[in-house]
Formats: sequence, C-alpha cells, structure tokens
Amino acid sequence: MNFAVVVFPGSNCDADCFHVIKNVLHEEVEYVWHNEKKLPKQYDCIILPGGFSYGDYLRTGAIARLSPIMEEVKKFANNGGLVLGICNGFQILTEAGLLPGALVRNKNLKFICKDSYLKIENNKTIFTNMYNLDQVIKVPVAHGEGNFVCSEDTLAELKKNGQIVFKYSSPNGEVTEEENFNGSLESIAGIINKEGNILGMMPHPERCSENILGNDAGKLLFASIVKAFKGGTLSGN
Amino acid sequence: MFKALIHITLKESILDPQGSAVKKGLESLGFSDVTDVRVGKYLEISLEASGKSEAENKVLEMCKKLLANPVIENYEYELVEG
Amino acid sequence: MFKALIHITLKESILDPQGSAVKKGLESLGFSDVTDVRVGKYLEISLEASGKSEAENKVLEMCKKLLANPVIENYEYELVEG
Amino acid sequence: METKIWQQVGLTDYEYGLITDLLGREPNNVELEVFGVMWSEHCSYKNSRPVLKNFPTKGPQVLQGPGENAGVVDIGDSLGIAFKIESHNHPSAVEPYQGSATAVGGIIRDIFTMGARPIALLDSLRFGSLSSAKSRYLFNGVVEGIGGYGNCIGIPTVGGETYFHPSYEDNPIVNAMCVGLVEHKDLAKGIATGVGNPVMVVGAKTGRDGIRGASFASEELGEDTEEKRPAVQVGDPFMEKLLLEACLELIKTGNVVGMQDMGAAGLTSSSCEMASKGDSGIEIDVALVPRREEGMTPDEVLISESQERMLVVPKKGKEDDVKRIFDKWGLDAVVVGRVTDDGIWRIKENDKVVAEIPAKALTEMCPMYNREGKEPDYIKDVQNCNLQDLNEPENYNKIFIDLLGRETIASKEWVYEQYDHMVGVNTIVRPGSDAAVVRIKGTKKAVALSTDCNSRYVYLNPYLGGKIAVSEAARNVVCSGAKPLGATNCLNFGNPEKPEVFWQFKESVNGMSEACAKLDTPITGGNVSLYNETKGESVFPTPVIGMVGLLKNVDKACTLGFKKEGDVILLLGE
Ligand SMILES: Nc1ncnc2c1ncn2[C@@H]1O[C@H](COP(=O)(O)OP(=O)(O)O)[C@@H](O)[C@H]1O
Repeated sequence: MNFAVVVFPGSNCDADCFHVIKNVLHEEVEYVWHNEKKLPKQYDCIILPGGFSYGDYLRTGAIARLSPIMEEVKKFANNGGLVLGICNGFQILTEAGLLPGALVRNKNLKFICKDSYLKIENNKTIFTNMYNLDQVIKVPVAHGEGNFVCSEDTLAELKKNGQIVFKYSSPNGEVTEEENFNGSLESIAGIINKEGNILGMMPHPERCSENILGNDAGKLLFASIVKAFKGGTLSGN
Repeated sequence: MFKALIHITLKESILDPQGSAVKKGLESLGFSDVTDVRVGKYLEISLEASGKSEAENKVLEMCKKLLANPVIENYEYELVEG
Repeated sequence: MFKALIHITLKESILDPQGSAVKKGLESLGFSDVTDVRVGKYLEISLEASGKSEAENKVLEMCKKLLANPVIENYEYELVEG
Repeated sequence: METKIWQQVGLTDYEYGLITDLLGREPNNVELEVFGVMWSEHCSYKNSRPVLKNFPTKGPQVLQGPGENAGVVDIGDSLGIAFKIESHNHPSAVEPYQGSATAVGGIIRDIFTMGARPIALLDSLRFGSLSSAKSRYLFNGVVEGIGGYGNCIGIPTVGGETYFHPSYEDNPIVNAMCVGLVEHKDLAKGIATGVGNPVMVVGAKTGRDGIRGASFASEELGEDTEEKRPAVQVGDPFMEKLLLEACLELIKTGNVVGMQDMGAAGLTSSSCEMASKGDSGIEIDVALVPRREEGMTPDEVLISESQERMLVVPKKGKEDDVKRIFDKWGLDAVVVGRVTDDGIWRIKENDKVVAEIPAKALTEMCPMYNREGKEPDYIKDVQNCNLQDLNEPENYNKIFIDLLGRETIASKEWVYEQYDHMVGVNTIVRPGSDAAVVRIKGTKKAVALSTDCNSRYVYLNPYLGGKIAVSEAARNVVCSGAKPLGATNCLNFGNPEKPEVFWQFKESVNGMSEACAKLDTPITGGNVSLYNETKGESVFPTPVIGMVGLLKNVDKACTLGFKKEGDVILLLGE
C-alpha cells in the first residue's frame, strides 16, 4: 500500500508518521512537499501530520490550507481517496472544509501533553475496523487547540451518521466532563466525513505504535487502513 | 494607500475561556466590578488600492477567505486612507 | 455600566511573526498589494463604575497591571457608556 | 558625577586604556559600542574564565570540548551527542514568555550549528515562592514560553527541574538545555578560514531587537530596570524550524567551512569569534544585511539580537547552492562579506569603513580578572547549626504529608504536561522519573539526560553543594540504566565583584570539578550567568549540571516506580 505524508513548513510529526508506516507497518511511504502542485504519483492514503504548520499563526491550520498541495488533497479526497489528519492535520482538514466543525483553544488555555483514553464510538470505519466497539485505548495527546466545536445542526448530523469515531473517556470508558480535558463538544476526539474516507483526530496514534514506547494501541489504526485496503473492502467507495 | 482595521471576535455561542481567564486575573488584582470580558483579535493591514471601494472589496474578501473562520468567528472592519 | 474597547498592539520595533505569516498567507491567496500586517489583541471589558472618570482610571490601571506588558506592547482604549 | 562615554557602555577606565593601546588610537563610537558588548561578562567571561580552567574537559569520549557552540561526546557507530545548557534569566524576569522562549530558541541554534539534529530539550527553573503573585506570573509565563517554543519547533522537552525559594522572587533562573545527534563527518565549527570565502547571513531579517542585551545580562536588576530594559526579543519558532532544516541540509552538502549562531551581541560576536578562531580577518558590509526596519544605523545592525539568524562561511563559489537551499525553505541567504588574511574585523557601510579592530582584540585580548574571594559571614552561622538542637517531631506522618505538599517537592506534572515530551517518538522514559531516556533510532542505543542542582546545599556549603549537584545528576543517569559520559553546566550566581559571591562561585566550581573528575564526566561546555541580584541581594548560588549518559541497549532502560508485588527492595550506598 502506498502512503504519502504531506510536509508543510512547520510540520513536526511528519517523520514520526513516516517511521511508523515504514518501519512498523512495513508499507510504502513518501513525503510530499506542500508546494507541489500535483501529487507525484497515485497514493492510496494521504496523511496530514501533526505539528505547527506555518507556526499555527492566526488560527491553527488556517494558512496551511492555502498550500498548493491542498487543492490536490481535496481532489483526491473528493474522489474517495483515504485521508488521515492527525492533530494539526485534523485542524487543517476542518479549515479546508473537508471535515465539519473547528478546533479552538483548550478550555484551560494550556498546551496539554499526556496519555488520553479514547472510547471507540464507531468501529465500522476504514480506520478503526480492528478495534472493538466501546473499546478503550490509551493514546497520547499533545495540543493547545483541540477543543472541538460545531453548530447544533452539525452535531446532530454527526450523530445521525455515526461520524463520531473517538471520544475522550476514563480508562473504564466513562465519558464525563471531568475526562474531557480540552473541553470538546460531547468529548469528541475524532470524526469522520459522511462518506467515510476522511478521518480527523486530535490524539496521536503514531506515538503509541511500538512496544518500546510502552504502548502500541495506535498501531491497529494504521493496520485497519491496510487491512481495509488489502481486503478489498475499499472497492465501491 | 489604505489601512484596514479589522476586529475578529468569537461568536456569542462560542465559549471564551481566554476572556474568563482575564476576568479572573482582573478580579484577583482587586477589580471586582468587571462583569464580562471577551478577547478577540485586532489586525492592521496596509494595502494599496486604486480607490476606497476597491480596497473595501479586497478587505472583505480577505476576511472571508482567511482572516476569520465563520464557524466560530465574526469580523468587522474599518478602512482609513493614507 | 461601561464598556471598554481595548487594543493591545506590539511596539514598532518588536518582531511580529504572526503578522508576517498572515501577510504571506494573503499573498498566496493572490493579495499582492498588502504592504504590511500587524496582529494584536482586542478586548471588550464590561464594568460597573460610578462615573466615566472612575471607569477610565480603572481601565488604565487594568492595562498597566495586567493586560499589556510595556516591554513589548502598547495599549489604547476607548470607553463607551451603557 | 560625570559619566565618561566608555562607562555608558560598561567599560572601566582601565579597560578603556587597554583599548586605546590595542588600537593605537581612540575608538570611534561604533567601535566603543562593540567593545562594550564583547568585553561584557556575558560575552568575554572575564570574571569567570580563570576559575573555569579548573574543570576537567578531556577524555577519550570527548569529540568536542569547551570553546565551540556546544560540546560533543562520542556514542559509537560514528555518532556523537552534542549538548549544551544556557541561561536567559534577565529577559525572563521582564518578559517571562518571550524571555524563556528565546532561551530555548538560542540553545537549539547552538546545537544545530554543530551539524547536529536536536533530539531533546530540558530545562532548569527557579522562582520565588508561589505564595507571591509576581512569582506565579513569572512561573506561568516561563513554562508557557518554553513549551511555546519547543512544542512548535517539534523537539521534545523530556525533563528538567523546578525549585522555589524567595531569593529568586525578582530574578528567576531560566536555563534551557538542548541535546542533538550528529554524525562524526557532519560536525561543523564556528570558524572562518580560507581567504576570499564568502560570509553569509542566513535566516530572519535584522531588526532593533534586544539591542544591548549582552550588557543587560551583565548587570544587576535594579529599580530602574523597567525603563532601562532593552527591547526584548520575540522568538519565532516557526522560522527557526525552517532555519534548522535548511542548515542541516546545507551541512550535508559538505560546502560549509564554518557556521555560527548569532546570539548575544549578534553579528558582532559571531563574526569576530569566527575570524578569531580561524586566525583570519573578516570584512562585512552592514548595508547588505537584510533588515526588517528602516533607518537602522551600523552599530544597531552590528549588535542587534534579532533571533533565528546564522552566520555562515561556505566554500567560495558555492554561494548559489546555499541560496537555493534557503530559498526552498523561504529564507534569506545573503553574502555580506568575505574572509580576509589580515586578522582585522573590518565593518563597512557601503564604501565607508565604520569599524576596524583586530579580531582577537575583541575576543582573546579582553582582560581577565582574578577576583578576590572571601567566605561570607553567614557560612559560620549555618555551619554552627546543630541538628541535635531541633525538636523531634511528634507526628512523622504529618511531616511527611507536609513535605509532599511543598511546592519544590510536589509533582511537576503541571509543568511537563505543558511540554510536548513525546514528539519524535523516541522518548522511552518520560518526565516524572529520574533521568529521561531518548532512543537513537536505527541503533539499539539510547541516551539518558538529566539537569540537577540543589541550590540550598550550594548555599550552605558551595564546595560540597557543587559536588552534590554533579553526583545527583550522575545518579539520575545511572538509575535510568545509563553510563554517564559528560556534562555541561550553567553557573548562575550574583555579582562577582562582591568577594562573598566570588567565593561561592569559586568554591562550587572546585567542588564540581572534583566530582566530574572522579566520575569521569568531563565538562564539554557551559554558560555563566552572573549578576543575578535584585536590590543588592543575590539569588541562591545555582550551578546547574546537565548530564548525558549512554545506554548501549535501550531495552535496559529503567524507571523509578516499583514494578511488582513481592519484588525485593534493596538500599544501596552508605
Ligand atoms: N521544569 C521541568 N521541565 C520538565 N520536567 C520537569 C521539570 N521539573 C521537573 N520535571 C520532571 O519531574 C520529575 C521530578 O523532578 P524532580 O522533583 O526535580 O526530581 P528529583 O526526584 O530528581 O529531585 C523529573 O522527571 C523531571 O524531569
């Protein structure tokens, strides 16, 4: 399977995603520079990595979405191509209108780097098919603006279509305001588009994909993508 | 030459934790009569344009396309010449 | 009731990385006539005071003590009643 | 009393006399300004260097000792670890966010100028008691600033330490350490050689930031600091991320003769140090330096401390290759001068020469002072204190709980959760244990990193306290499963012109030197921050140690928690 990791000026989890795809998943992966006006080749999945693209000045992801490559990413996504946005990548996807809602400052106004617990709200997606429904996984977060907001109508849509994929929870799976450390609407940590080919999430699965790091819960997310792709379940999308 | 003075504020429906933090900070300094604080952005943009209406169109477009995110923010601007 | 409209901007000589980033963003959208962008903060503070001059004193003190750091920032305010 | 012009730039009558002798004439205003910054304690170490000579600096593992932007130790596999710690105390006292952010920015540049890719950051912080609003303001701002820079640029902040004591109320200590990985063949130096080689300014444009910052760092903070303080620098971590990538890409081409970060005293110190180290001269036209502001005078361009800039000497004819790389990252790279063979640091503005000084006069010829030390009176009192005179507590459990609640002892989670300590996916042992452990991808190896200093011990007995700081750092590294390889230090003290302060300084350096020699952890570099005083009161003497150790097998990394019920608990040592 062919992955691409887009590198914006200021991306800083690009190498981490690359490392996991290549050395943990043993799949093909290439970097794509933000200035490219064409995707250099046919990819099967594009990753928008974490970081501080363009310094995250003005608003997170606001300037990155203007990069030449984003037109290509949009085309790719609109044709059903798989796109995974992690952290800053999620912020860019919302700014680009590929996912609904917006990500604003954490309610305590601080950057938060720690392990979070995620409850799998939908395991029927391309990105989560190897997890169980309601399973709780431990995945690190590291962001200052991960507080998901959207209009009531959008929220109703998200719920109706099963687009909420991850929620912050306690280690036992309780979704409470106390566990909702960044203040996200309904504890939302990750959502998918209606068509099911674009996932955005604030936590970092690439930071927990190896045993040596003490946690490999995130590996199944990447493995789910590969499985869906190789199992042929993607045809027709 | 024109200068656009642009105010970007959070929509009413969006919580403003920064505003609350400033309010608390002011209270702890003894300013107990503060009833509300909202924090927004202020931009000064200098631009060339052949006339006021051209400048106005440009600024409006800048706000729509980049400066404000309509999901969470409102914007207002004022144009001054010179 | 008074409302203070406060603008906090970076002093002239101080680097404004945000402003430069926005300028570049605008350029990549095709706004090539932008010559300068500076980004600051805008605060709206509602407060109770017995009269305008009392309100004014308070706001001035707030700016000095908390809202702006005179090492790098300037502030300006305007008071409106009601 | 009338102040003479040289006193305004911090020079003494004696020093001014030396300068006129060295030049054979009176310096002009620009030259005087330049001597003022280069001969400040911050740039010249004139009060501290004679003492620093005592540090052990050699060992088979040392690839680069003191004198470069950072020290480097060998970890085998043709790889080295570059590391250094630096202070930004005074800027952080007046603008905590930007002051600490630029501390991080500066130390990162020191590492990648060596050709090393930064892989970790640490910090060492001291504030007044948190019961004071001022201390809380500084604490908040400093932690946010360190996180703000490190998180954005994408280098994990994996460890550090945080202490609170009233002596730091107005003069916090903000030390930042950076650690990088370098292939032996890529090791770069801050040197200008090769007559005719171009000199290039790369990175950000120059503005009026932090003019006279080096002198500011070499003064006590006073009542009038508010007015006197220079324009504090604002950091741009995004710009630095681009600069980092561009510089590392450039070094890989093999076209770099020398490269130096523009830190304190900016273009002045970087250019004259590079020339001096290369036994060369250098000629620069300030009119060619890309600027952010209009109307800057030559001396402003020379001593500006605008961040995120580097001075590079590439091989002749490779200018366009350099430009191409920086252009890709959206950065300026401009030829501003060339290397000469006359040993002169010559500055021009277009055709006019504005300064002409032997490069070594600015660096090696600064006078050194063997200050006098005198044991402070308090030492007798504290050493006469008899612990037997203290009352035995009635309830040890209560005391224990009280202790755990002390701000200095309590968990520092509030701090390190604001730092991205995982980016890079190499952090094997995260903050919250003894030393942090960071793996080296592509090998079985990892490095253990720790910063330590208990300044109360140093205050009570500077000699022993210095030894204890080194030993604690070494113990932390060992407890994580690593063998200590080398150390860097940041010596934060009061005004060295006071014999009591100088005594503390000298004693603790001697203590540290002895411990480093015993433990075979040579000092490969460091930083001295003196004049940490307010209203005549010095901070606790705070010589911080940053230690690096090597784990040959990352699987052997150890954390401090008890692992399983039934495991045996052993107490080792005396
Ligand atoms: N300012 C800081 N930045 C990052 N980590 C910190 C900081 N202060 C403390 N820590 C981390 O918290 C843990 C405990 O620190 P400390 O109480 O100083 O340890 P020790 O037991 O060695 O005295 C260490 O892992 C340390 O790295």
